[in-house]
Amino acid sequence: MELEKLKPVIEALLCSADSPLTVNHLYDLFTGDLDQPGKDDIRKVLHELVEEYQGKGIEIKQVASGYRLQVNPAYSTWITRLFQQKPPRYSRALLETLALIAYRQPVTRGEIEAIRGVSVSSNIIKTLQEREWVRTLGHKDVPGRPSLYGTTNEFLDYFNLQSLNELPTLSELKDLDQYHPELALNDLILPEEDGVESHDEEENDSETSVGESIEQEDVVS
Amino acid sequence: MELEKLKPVIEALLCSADSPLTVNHLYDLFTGDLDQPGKDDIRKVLHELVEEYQGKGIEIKQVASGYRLQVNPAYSTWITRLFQQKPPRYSRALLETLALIAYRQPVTRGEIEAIRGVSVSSNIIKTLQEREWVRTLGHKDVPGRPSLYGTTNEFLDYFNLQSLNELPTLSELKDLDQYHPELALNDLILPEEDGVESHDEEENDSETSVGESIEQEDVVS
Amino acid sequence: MADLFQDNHTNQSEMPFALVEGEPLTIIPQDLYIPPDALQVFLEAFEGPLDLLLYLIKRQNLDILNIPVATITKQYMEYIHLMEKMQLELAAEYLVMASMLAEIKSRMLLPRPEGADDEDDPRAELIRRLQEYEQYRKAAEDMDALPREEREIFFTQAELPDLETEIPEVEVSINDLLMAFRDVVNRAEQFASHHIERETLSVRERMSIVLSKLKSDDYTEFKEFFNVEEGRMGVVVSFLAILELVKESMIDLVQNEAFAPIYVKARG
Repeated sequence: MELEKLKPVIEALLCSADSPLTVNHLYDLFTGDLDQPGKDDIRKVLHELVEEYQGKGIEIKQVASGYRLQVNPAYSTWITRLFQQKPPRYSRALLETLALIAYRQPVTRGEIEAIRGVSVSSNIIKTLQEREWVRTLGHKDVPGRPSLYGTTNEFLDYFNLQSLNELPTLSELKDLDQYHPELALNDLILPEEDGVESHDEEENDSETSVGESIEQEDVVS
Repeated sequence: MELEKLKPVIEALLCSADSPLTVNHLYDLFTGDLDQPGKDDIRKVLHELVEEYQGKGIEIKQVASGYRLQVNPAYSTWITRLFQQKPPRYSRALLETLALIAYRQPVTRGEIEAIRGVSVSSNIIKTLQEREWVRTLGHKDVPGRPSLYGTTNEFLDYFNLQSLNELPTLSELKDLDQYHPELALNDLILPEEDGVESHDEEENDSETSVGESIEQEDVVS
Repeated sequence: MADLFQDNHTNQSEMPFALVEGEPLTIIPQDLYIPPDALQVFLEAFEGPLDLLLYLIKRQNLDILNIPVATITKQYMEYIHLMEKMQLELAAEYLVMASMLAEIKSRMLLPRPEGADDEDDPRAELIRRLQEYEQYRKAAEDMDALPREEREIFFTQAELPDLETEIPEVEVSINDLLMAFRDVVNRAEQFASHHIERETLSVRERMSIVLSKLKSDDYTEFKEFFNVEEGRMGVVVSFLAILELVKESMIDLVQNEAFAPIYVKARG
């Protein structure tokens, strides 16, 4: 099948499917056709379509379980008006648990609790599993054989991601020795002028601020 | 709002709505926006979109109740394949229940449960009866008067058997087990001309190939 | 308790504890009576002791690496007392943290040996935990900000052309059946293999045939179950089947007088 003939078919298929389609799945759908396209042809058309739709109201996006046609998130304001439905909100406890599973998988409940400093309710684990965002990968070989949790492709799909690599990077941990021990021992209260910076700025800075904070300290000492 | 900025928004709205949208409805969705577009702008954009999508896999069309996104019917062949459901598979529980009814008939549900060690869901019996593979032969004269199940002629026809005597015996199965490793090897050397086989197809192959192997066994023995 | 609310340099983006006419409140005005409910919501917003500590540290724009243990401990204890006063269910973790803070505080008072490195900083473990928790707290926020289905990501909904689809019937091979049977037999040890030898099967099959011929309220003549054309074996199998059915109390044999026809009736 010529690429120009193949393109609208794939377009129609992506639009009709109710879940993302992989190259293999698309390929299978042409089984039996005299001019069955090769997987490379399909890939080529998919890439062309992804490009063609850029900047339009709808886009073709590759997520963990394949390609899908979705509305460009830039226009979600109006779509929300159309549906007049409040999107679900997730509690901090759930999001923190999910983040720990996503970044530290495979991870046990005990490990999550150790980092969060509080117990994780069974409801949260249950909700995450029912949403099919989290699954048991196996059991840790320690007493009690606790479940090891990991995330699923459905999790990545939901958050519009292709792989775990696309998750926002974790902020870096700072070493204690970057601080002057003497200063650290004093109950230092920073001058109030500094207190103006907004919370956000500070958080965004935190990744890079390691260097800066050292400089500050140097100035003080 | 400039037309060029308006177009993707309307595109996004038409594509995500679950029913056709009228010019008035679209107009209302911009209520509150500083640069709310006029109805004429919306009409103009709609006409442009209808033209842009002509001949593509998906089309924007005007129907009686407004504008909507629809899949180009020219490609229904492939869409049909997308929804062509793979033959579902029966659960282990169902197959074991059927096997016990076939080999131990007339048999009650309680007896099946005693052998399987787990309860048999009513759904399984119902499915087997709807398939017309199993029927109630009578009732056992014990407390509760449980139904006695047996297989039907349809069951024999489906499995291509003249009578229940032709059901393979366990001793035949032992022979089969001995030959199975070789057969499994043969399965691997299946010609790959299509190179297509998806995982599913492979699974189907293995099922039928075992069936064939029984015939082979007969020939051999 | 007093200095808790005197904090004037509270961060703007801090979690609001209440909404007043749509405006988020992050600082509790001193001159205002705080309804206990609102305070409760505020206190319940913490995700545990580490979260509360981070809040106290951030509120003063301090760096985690440089926790003024004495001050923070004092403030932490004030919150704990407040929570107890509000009769909030205080998770045990909060109390564990309180004792950890007290311990660190007392160790900080001790003179530190010459050449002590950071390993010996009594706060090291706490700082490590705070940092690690903050890392994931931030990660959770970032994740929450990702465009996601149901909020920013919507799918296209197109009208599909009329399609003719059918659900194919489930396919089962005779081998599936045999395998299933083998599995279940293997599981049930009491079910010896000789039960399903060919002969037995014939009897079992015949039992089914006999039963299916019977209607529960009708009497069927005994001889109807025998077909001479089947030969000796067939007759024997039918006879065994009927005997087996009688034994298993599935049928009754009825004979009114000697040499009268024997009738077979399904039980019950």
